[in-house]
Amino acid sequence: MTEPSTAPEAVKKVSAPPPAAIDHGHDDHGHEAHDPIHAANPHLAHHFDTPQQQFDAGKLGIWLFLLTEVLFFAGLFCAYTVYRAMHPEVFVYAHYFLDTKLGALNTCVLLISSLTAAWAVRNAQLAEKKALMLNIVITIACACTFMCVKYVEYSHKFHDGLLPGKNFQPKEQIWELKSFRDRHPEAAEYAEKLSKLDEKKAAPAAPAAAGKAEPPKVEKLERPTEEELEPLLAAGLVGPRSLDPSAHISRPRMAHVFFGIYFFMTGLHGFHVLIGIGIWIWMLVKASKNQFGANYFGPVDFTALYWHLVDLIWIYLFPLLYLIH
Amino acid sequence: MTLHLLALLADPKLPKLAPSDSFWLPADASVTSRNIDWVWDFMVWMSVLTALGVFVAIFHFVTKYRAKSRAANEHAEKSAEHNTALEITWSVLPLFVCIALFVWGFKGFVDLRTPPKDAMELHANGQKWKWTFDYKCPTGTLTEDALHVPIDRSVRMLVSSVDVLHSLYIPSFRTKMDAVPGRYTDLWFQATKAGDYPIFCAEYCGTSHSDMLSHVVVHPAGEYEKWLNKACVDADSKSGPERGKDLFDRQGCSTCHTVDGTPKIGPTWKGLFGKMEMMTDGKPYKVDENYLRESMMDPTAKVVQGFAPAMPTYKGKLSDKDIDGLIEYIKSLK
Amino acid sequence: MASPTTTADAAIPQTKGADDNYLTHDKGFASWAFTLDHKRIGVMYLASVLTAFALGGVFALLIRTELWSPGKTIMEHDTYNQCFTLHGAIMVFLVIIPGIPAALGNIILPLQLGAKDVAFPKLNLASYYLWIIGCLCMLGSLVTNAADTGWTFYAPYSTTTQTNVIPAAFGAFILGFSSIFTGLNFIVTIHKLRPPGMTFFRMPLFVWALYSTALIQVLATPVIGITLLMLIVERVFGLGIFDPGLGGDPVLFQHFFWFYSHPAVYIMIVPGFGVVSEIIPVFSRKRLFGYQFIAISSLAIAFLGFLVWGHHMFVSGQSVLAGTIFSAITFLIAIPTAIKIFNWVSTMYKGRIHLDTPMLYALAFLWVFTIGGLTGVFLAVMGVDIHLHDTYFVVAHFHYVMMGGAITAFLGGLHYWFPKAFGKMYNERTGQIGALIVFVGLNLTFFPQFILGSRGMPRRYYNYLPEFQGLHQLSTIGAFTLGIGFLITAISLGRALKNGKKAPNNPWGGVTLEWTTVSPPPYYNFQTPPPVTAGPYDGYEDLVYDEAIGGYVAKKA
Amino acid sequence: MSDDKPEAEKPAAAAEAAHDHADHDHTGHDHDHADHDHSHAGHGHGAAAAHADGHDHGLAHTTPVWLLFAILGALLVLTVATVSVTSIDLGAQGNLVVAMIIATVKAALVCTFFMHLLWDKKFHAVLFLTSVLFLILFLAMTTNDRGEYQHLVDEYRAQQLQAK
Repeated sequence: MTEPSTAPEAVKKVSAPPPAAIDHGHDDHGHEAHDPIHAANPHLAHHFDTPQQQFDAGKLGIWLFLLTEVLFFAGLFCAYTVYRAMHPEVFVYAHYFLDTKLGALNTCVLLISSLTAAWAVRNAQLAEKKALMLNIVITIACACTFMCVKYVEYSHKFHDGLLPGKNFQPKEQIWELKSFRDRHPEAAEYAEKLSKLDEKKAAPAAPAAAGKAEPPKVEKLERPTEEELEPLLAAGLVGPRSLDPSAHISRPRMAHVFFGIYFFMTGLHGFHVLIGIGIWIWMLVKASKNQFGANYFGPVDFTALYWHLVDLIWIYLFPLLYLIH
Repeated sequence: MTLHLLALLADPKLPKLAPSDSFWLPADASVTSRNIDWVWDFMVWMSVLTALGVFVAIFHFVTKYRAKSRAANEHAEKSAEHNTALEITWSVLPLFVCIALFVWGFKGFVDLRTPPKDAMELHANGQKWKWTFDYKCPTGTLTEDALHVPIDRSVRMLVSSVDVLHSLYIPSFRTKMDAVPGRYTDLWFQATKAGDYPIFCAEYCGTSHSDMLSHVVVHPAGEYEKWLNKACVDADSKSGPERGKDLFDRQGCSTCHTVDGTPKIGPTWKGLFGKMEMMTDGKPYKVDENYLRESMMDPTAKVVQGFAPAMPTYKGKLSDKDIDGLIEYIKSLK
Repeated sequence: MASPTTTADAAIPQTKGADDNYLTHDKGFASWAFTLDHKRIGVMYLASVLTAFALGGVFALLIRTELWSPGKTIMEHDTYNQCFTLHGAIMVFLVIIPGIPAALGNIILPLQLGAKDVAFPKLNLASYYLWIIGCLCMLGSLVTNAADTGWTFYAPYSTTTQTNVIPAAFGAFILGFSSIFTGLNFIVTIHKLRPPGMTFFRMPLFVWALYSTALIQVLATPVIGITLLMLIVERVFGLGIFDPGLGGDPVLFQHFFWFYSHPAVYIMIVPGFGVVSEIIPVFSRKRLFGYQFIAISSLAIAFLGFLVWGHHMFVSGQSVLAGTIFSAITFLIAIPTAIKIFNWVSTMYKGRIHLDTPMLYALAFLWVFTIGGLTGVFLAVMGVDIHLHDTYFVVAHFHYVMMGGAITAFLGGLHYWFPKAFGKMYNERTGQIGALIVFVGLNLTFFPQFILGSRGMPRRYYNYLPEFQGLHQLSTIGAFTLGIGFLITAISLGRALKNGKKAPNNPWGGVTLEWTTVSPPPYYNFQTPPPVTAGPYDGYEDLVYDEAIGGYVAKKA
Repeated sequence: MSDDKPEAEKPAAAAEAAHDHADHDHTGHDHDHADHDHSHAGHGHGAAAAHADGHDHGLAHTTPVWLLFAILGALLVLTVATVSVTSIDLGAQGNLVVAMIIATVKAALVCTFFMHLLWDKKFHAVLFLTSVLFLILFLAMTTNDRGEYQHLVDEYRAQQLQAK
């Protein structure tokens, strides 16, 4: 209320849940008489009595917010768990399309940014302006790197037709992937063979092709027995619920669900990273104005907590999505 | 629409609630209600007593302790803030009642969910907005839009749906089960009284949810088999357009299509054959045997413009003879 | 409890001028639109929620009118389906959930805590605007091709219907965040902004109730957020998680939905408990019986509320095992709820009862909630629920609880705090008449529905068997009675706003902190936090009624 | 009780006491404080005193830089570990379990040190664990139920395939 110059703070946040919006409810309307504590602490909002009270309130607030974030992701984790439990073969199938190296790279990038975020909090507490700004810049740089890697991954997936849900139309079949061929050469060969059968079967099934009223003769593909499917079973590509002679047998029936979950989880996470970048930039501006010190570093602390949560979620997403065995 | 409703009101098949002995519950016609009805009665009386107790206390306190006026500045009489005995009583008593109710409810539930081993099996299928029931005939499957069951015989219904959620609800049997697309659910009952009882759809399923009615006919001893034989023979004896007309009613085609020229959820069948129709993909297509066959097997392949792709597939539900019959029937509707 | 000491006149704040209060402190549109003052935000919420309530009410009347006769009365199938969907969605997401917490709570909570504001005023304003955005999304669905899924958005109907489900679902998603932020704000406010001396067990029960509610809001609402988002994505991209046509599982959607929506019924009713717990002692001039129990049981109910979601799914294809667990825990909730009712009734014993409008609403609440609660037990008994599920019995039950419980409590609270919030007295007579008509209308509307339901009338029916007509007509008459009751109440309060008598600081003789400041409160509520030395319902004897000002003042020593 | 009351001219002390109350109420168990009057005041002030001369810098604990780097090191090592363990076959669920254990250790490190939970109010840790608890509750009940009725889905599919 005593610093009309700090423009960003005066902005009324309407959307998004950035932690900094929680940090301190400054009241720009305040006209009441000043007491010494408020006079000495320009960042102390009128309805708090001490910086400690304000900081504690903000901290509790951000922790509550993190709690909502965990539960926000709960739905996706739940969908993941259910489908992984019921259709493990889908996950085995899909993970061949994911690049573990890029995933691991992103994990490291996020971990490093977590370090700099935590360090930035220390800098803010100790009023080390230069170090603080440097750490924030590194954090933002890491976040951008993360997003760039994500962009590369996504564009590959789009290119390969690995789209979520009903748009899932992979250009490459599993047996064409080197990662799969190397590990399960026999299964790859067998899957390829089956898929040829698939095509044969699919061709006459198109009703437009048949000219007469009598039913188009569909050559019924015998369901392969379990022994015949041995190589696919061994490779984990066939699960108890994946058999469907009418569909492409070389690809588990529910493969599209995985990519739905994959894009949803990583997309939502990426969205959080983007929000995080925005808040970090805001923190950078505040830091450049030398606003932080022992009595006022809440915003940096809360942003860092949010950032760590984003990291935490990735810590789980990485093995769940990229490291399927 | 008005016409349709009038037709519905005049429909002799509109189920009637059988007269009931109970004020609250519909007529009871099944052994499965044995664990339900008396618990219901118990709860009604328990609730009436509890509610009366609370209401009398409120009324009594309000009249007895009513303040004269604010200006009189009366103070509340001294009274205990706690009364351990009282509090324990009113905590423990409901606890016991609740435990009892849970146990009884659980018994009823398990009873309703556990069909006897020797139960005969019937399939019920929900689709917007019609129930169909499958019976096994020597010649194949007979699909009817009413449920026929023998008296005093356990029947297990395997319920499913081809489009959205429905719920098979037979009030007189005190049972209900959602029809979930993509899976089975099941329920069972054993009818105890011959008669005709309504079936409702209890899970909201769209436009004509409230018209998704059917009825269950409980046949007296020995009658069920006779009915089934006759129905099988009747259905199978028909062929050509006659068979198609029959299926039009039984298979639920009539919920979306008309034969009088008015469009409903889907195009009318009148004059359909041989017409050029504009499809949603922007291409015209002539309605011929192939198109009709495809529409029954893979309904979303070509959808006529102006209609939603709402039709379920009839793959596996119609025999070749059935399909031919339907096509003949459509051809006959000039 | 500590020895009763007067708190009523402990800290009448000094104000700049005699007339300076939060309503007059600043003027102009911007001073409201950008206000960070909790009371103004509360007032804006109040106005918005009441408007939404009127809209939802119109839909209710349309539905009831349509049901006057079987078949078409005034509208077509599809219109009817859209009407009940919007009625449900508006009433749940726009009215009842934000009703008591965001509207009344925002105005009263900081006052009851002797605080200057909520912990995060900006977030508070943000959550109000989120409400507005959510509301606009819902209206967007309404004016285009309104969703016809029912407020529950069950898949796969919601993923396949041709109506505009996405704006409605997105609206509910946004409203979820509004609710989360309100809850978060309240928890921090209650933890960090209590005045010296106010321990948790000296907090008024309204605060306790809001605290429990806020915990649910924070813990459960994110799940509905992600569920609705998944639904939207499912519709757009055909994800295949819920839609069986794509390999998904519709029962999974119900798990997701009820994980939030069952706790959400406690978001709706627990604040009502809080309001009633405030009104009954004040109008009985007597300390609340079993204060600690009521306080703790709010928390207990909030927690247990998370463990029972599956009781909405006894016939949906859920496994017997899950059904059994959920049913057992459901009964556990019944007990603290029953005890609360006994405690409220006992509070009146040997009290000195004043039957002003708020108390009439509180008594109506006791009546209606007793019926609503008891019929809830019917639905918890699994075997019986199979018969009753998705019938009018369920409709009647939750209207008794939501409409009869939450809305009655809301109106009671509104009348109770109206003098404090707006500094005006309403006409007691019209207030009482409104309360009575609402009470009669409520029972007339919803009691016949119990009978309809138990006789087998399924819910969400546009058409029905002619046998059911009599009870439906009774219900429709009740609905219009209810409408008249609300109209009278609205006129009564509207007139009071315009030319009501000036309200005294403490018209009812309350001893919680909001009554220690002036009516309407000054901009910053309290100059210094008023110290608290006694329980929240101690000290009625230390107040005397002063006829000259029409309110209570501290007894002269 | 009266000595607990702060003087009006010392708002800071008042607030300190007030919020210490708040925290105390909560981190302790509420029902322990049925007779809260006296024990409270004592605790409140005690905590306030500890706060002032503790190891905190300003409003909260400051984490030493070496510790931050040590944690990062541990996290990176664990990342390498979790990637390399994937190539070893540990049975159907073995790999998943190991991966989840490693992820949880990593998460715990981040929470404890990077997120300051070690030095922070215990209530925040309780809150966070609560969210995880509810997540698990949600997952467990839903997945369990899904598994229970899976056979009905399989039965239906088998029948559908037969019909084709």
